[in-house]
Amino acid sequence: MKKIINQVDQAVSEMCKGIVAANPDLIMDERYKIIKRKMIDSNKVALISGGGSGHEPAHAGFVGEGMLTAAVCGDVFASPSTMQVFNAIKQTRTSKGTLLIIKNYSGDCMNFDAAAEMAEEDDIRVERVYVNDDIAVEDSLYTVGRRGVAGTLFVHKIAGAAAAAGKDLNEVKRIALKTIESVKSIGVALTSCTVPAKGTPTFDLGENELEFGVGIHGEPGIRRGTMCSSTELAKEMLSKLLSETGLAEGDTCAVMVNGLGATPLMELYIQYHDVEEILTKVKISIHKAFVGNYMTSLDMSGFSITILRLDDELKALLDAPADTEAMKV
Amino acid sequence: MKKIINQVDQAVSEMCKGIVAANPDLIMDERYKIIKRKMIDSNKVALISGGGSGHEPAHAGFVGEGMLTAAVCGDVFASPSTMQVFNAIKQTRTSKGTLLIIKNYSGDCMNFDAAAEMAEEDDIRVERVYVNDDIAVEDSLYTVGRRGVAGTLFVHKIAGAAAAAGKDLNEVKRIALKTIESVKSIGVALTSCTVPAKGTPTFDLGENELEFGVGIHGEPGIRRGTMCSSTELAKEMLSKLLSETGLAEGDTCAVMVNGLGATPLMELYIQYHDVEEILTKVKISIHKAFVGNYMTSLDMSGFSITILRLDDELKALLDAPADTEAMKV
Amino acid sequence: MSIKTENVKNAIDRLSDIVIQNEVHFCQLDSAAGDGDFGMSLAKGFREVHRQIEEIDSSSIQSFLRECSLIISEFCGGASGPIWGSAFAAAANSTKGKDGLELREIASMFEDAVAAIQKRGGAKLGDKTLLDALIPATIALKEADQVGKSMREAFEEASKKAEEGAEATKSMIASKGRASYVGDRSLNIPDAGAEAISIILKTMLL
Amino acid sequence: MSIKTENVKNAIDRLSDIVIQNEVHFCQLDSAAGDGDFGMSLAKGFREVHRQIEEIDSSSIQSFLRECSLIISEFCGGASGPIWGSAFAAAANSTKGKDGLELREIASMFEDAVAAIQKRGGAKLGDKTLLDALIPATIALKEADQVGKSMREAFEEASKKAEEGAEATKSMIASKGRASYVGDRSLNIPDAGAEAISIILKTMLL
Ligand SMILES: Nc1ncnc2c1ncn2[C@@H]1O[C@H](COP(=O)(O)OP(=O)(O)O)[C@@H](O)[C@H]1O
Ligand SMILES: Nc1ncnc2c1ncn2[C@@H]1O[C@H](COP(=O)(O)OP(=O)(O)O)[C@@H](O)[C@H]1O
Ligand SMILES: [Mg+2]
Ligand SMILES: [Mg+2]
Ligand SMILES: [Mg+2]
Ligand SMILES: [Mg+2]
Repeated sequence: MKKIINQVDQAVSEMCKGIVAANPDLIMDERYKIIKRKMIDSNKVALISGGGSGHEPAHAGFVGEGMLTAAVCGDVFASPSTMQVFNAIKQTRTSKGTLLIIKNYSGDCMNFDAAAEMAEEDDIRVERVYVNDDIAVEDSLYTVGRRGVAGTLFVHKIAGAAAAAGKDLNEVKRIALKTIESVKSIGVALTSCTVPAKGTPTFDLGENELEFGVGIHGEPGIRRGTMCSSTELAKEMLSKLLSETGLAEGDTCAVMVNGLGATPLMELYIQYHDVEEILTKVKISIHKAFVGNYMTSLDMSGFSITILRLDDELKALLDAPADTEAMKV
Repeated sequence: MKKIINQVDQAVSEMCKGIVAANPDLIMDERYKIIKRKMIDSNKVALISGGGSGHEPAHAGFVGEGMLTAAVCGDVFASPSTMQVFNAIKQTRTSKGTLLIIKNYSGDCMNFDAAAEMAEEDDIRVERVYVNDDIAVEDSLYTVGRRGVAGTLFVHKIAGAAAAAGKDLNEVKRIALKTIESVKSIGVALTSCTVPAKGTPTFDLGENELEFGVGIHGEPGIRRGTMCSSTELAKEMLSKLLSETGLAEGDTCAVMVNGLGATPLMELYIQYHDVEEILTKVKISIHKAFVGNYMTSLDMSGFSITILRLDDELKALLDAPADTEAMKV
Repeated sequence: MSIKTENVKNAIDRLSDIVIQNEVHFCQLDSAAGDGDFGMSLAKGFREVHRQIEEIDSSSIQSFLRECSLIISEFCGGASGPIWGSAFAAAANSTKGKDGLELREIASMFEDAVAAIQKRGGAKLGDKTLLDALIPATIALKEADQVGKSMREAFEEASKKAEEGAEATKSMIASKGRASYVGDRSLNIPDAGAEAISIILKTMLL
Repeated sequence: MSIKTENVKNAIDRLSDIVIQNEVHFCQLDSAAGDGDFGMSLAKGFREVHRQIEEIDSSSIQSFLRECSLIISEFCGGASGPIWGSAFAAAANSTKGKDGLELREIASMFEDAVAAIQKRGGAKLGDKTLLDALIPATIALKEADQVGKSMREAFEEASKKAEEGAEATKSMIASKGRASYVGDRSLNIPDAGAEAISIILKTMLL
């Protein structure tokens, strides 16, 4: 393992300090690893997200004007604790209540749920939404449901715009839920990531292999395939995404081609070029595109495609201004 | 080699198409691989930069409001041709003339110079500046001088703000030169990059080695070292940078911690945390920090640190608004 | 035989030791189908319990367990924080107003902990979680009390049932937690949490 | 013996072939101390010359060479575009108004090309560039003319000098181009551009 770090067990905390040092609009609660806005508008719904670290810029990079109020940072790939989340809720309390945006993993759900219950005992109004955009994992009665991946950023952006517009908690929650229903993602890995505490890759991929449907924590995907061209990947991934989002000729969407951490921007733009050509061919119009590293998996090489079906309401909120370290609109 | 591409010889052109497809404010001249602003203000100095591809987001990602007017894209790590640059100058001609921002490599210098001479024959006023911020290579009478690396972004930003403010060509050039004099960089690689046309890494580094003073094209650095902590790297690199910039207690600077392509943001923020601690200790104040991928070297893992010494003039121009794909201020 | 606060405190300290000593082993158990952090997540919390054990308010069993639950909720990572934290919180509640616990009360303390875990995580028997060891163990405690067995005999029985329960998770497909994402691939691999329950109970008896 | 447009055209076509055939070899030469793209950069331009050769305006030697220089400037990558492009542009200028070239005129055409390369890139003899082969070759042509040698003899002499010049670059440290960044490490390795000049001249004579 070759990483630019100091002690492994200090990596997350030093990273958090680096983020706030680089961004004068943010402050950090060191004990609970909460990164939050310096100025919190007490008349707007507070939006809190977070999860395991290793997905940078998610989520701390999206704290700021028009997006999150705070992000709670767990250890690498591990949910933040109930106490961390509970304190984030308390520290960012506003008169309009708090919405928790949770990626659907059992650890995250349990910790955010427990924190919400504690906050309610303290008379803080808390609502929760669970993002489950990853279509790689089949939804079924027997599982905890689909994982939350890069589509979470669209929920941050759109719910963030709704909160910034002064909407009340129920309304912000309704809009967040609508975004969640409209967003689907799928990812592919060319290499594994290496968790610092472990020091060796989580899985092995041959020089000619890829893992299709991979998660953002190095979870195995749905199948191991052989390397193929960017165009072939775009085709396979989009065909799944289009059928899941139900997008058809004449519809409008937003697209995110998201790098998983070690993928050069050159390759992401080549992939986006393929995505754009295919969508143009089937006459689905792209209202806005995001190409870059948004929800990464440490040093994993690969990418995910996220498609967000848009109506006029979501479109307007997606276009509303945002000013954060990793997304400025 | 595992890359998300189609044919190797189409990679640059598909990437360029992807960039303009993702950004509605840009258009592309496909023949000459020029990426330029859709709306060019004919009363402002035109700023053109460019160079080999493989450094994304540089340079096309910095075309837009408050920064470049156009970027000319060469093949991977190869200067664009004279004709490409000449046509970029012609296509973005304004009443105030054109400034070429050139990274100091012989190929780039010769092509941009030749293009400038051709443009002057066509009565277009063209001035040139050469960025040479990389302190790894010793400056001497016997070499072509130091290389241009990530510091180039500060020249784009600051000269771009001067041009946007309506200053004339001489003034924009003066400001660009002042920025070049004030900016120094140094990089370190943890892995080599792999040039698509070659398909294998340019150099080999052992599991415990790093290359100190590496260039952005996989050129060897000044010494091969053993892996060490983020803090140790920050110390060594900053001591060189501070003596070269002549920064001392009470001075102000801007800092860029730039990923070389495959380095996770987590590690860049950890490094920035170290940089910030050291500068704070020696009482040099950081006016603005940039942490992310700005001037990459394909899929190389590693980073560079850039320090820009600031006076009031540069500070104001650095803070002026910019709205490009890869830098928004 | 009645268990006093001091006994509870000793038991929890012993439990903490076992968790800390098994950190690497528990991680390995979680690697096969989960994400390999279970040992670390659990140890992080119990290391803190161990460190603070002398400062924890032990004026009553309830307050002692309640403070343990807060430490676990703060320091345990991942799913383990809320699972073990809510179990300890429920256990604390269960001992309200008692300054000693008979086997009957210990059995219902376990029942309350199981109910809290189920409420928190929504898992049931057969979902391939630690409940597949903890529920049989709890039932064993209760039955042992009903037939008048000793505390020691009751826990021997519980340990045996936990071991069988953990073993049985091998033939289950995980439907909760990270292991649920790998589908069939979790077959033939025991659940890390269930194995941990079994190991903890067995080691406590030594 | 006077060289006509048709001969120039044939020579350039042959030159293009040689460059294309040596693409990989020239890249390898550039790998040792440079960035390994020299063969590709050069071949990209000359492949285009070869492709367009029948469409190029060959009404005069000047116009033919001028159009070649434009193609080279557009399609050759890296440093090679401006170096070879300016050489061809100067060569074109040198033949202005001439419909045939004697050895004397060919020698001064080479001199003009050398001057243009020096003006463009600022390199001089000993800087470990293609000039270290091209300048001795040019001097050889001039001297051959002065002593009344034949065209063939003159180019044989030039080829020999180019080979010696290329060989001599091994003991130089590069101070221009990418190879200059590696400092001492360029020692014992010949310059790719100089080697290319030597190979081209030698092969043309076959
Ligand atoms: N919903 C749940 N209910 C009960 N136990 C669970 C649940 N989800 C996971 N577990 C238990 O937690 C263990 C994993 O814990 P840990 O590795 O800390 O969590 P994570 O899945 O967040 O990495 C599993 O082996 C299982 O026994
Ligand atoms: N300033 C210069 N003057 C003359 N020739 C040069 C100069 N710089 C480089 N060269 C020649 O060009 C060759 C390299 O060409 P090429 O690989 O295309 O350029 P780059 O350095 O841009 O990769 C060198 O081997 C050398 O002979
Ligand atoms: Mg985990
Ligand atoms: Mg080159
Ligand atoms: Mg786990
Ligand atoms: Mg070269």
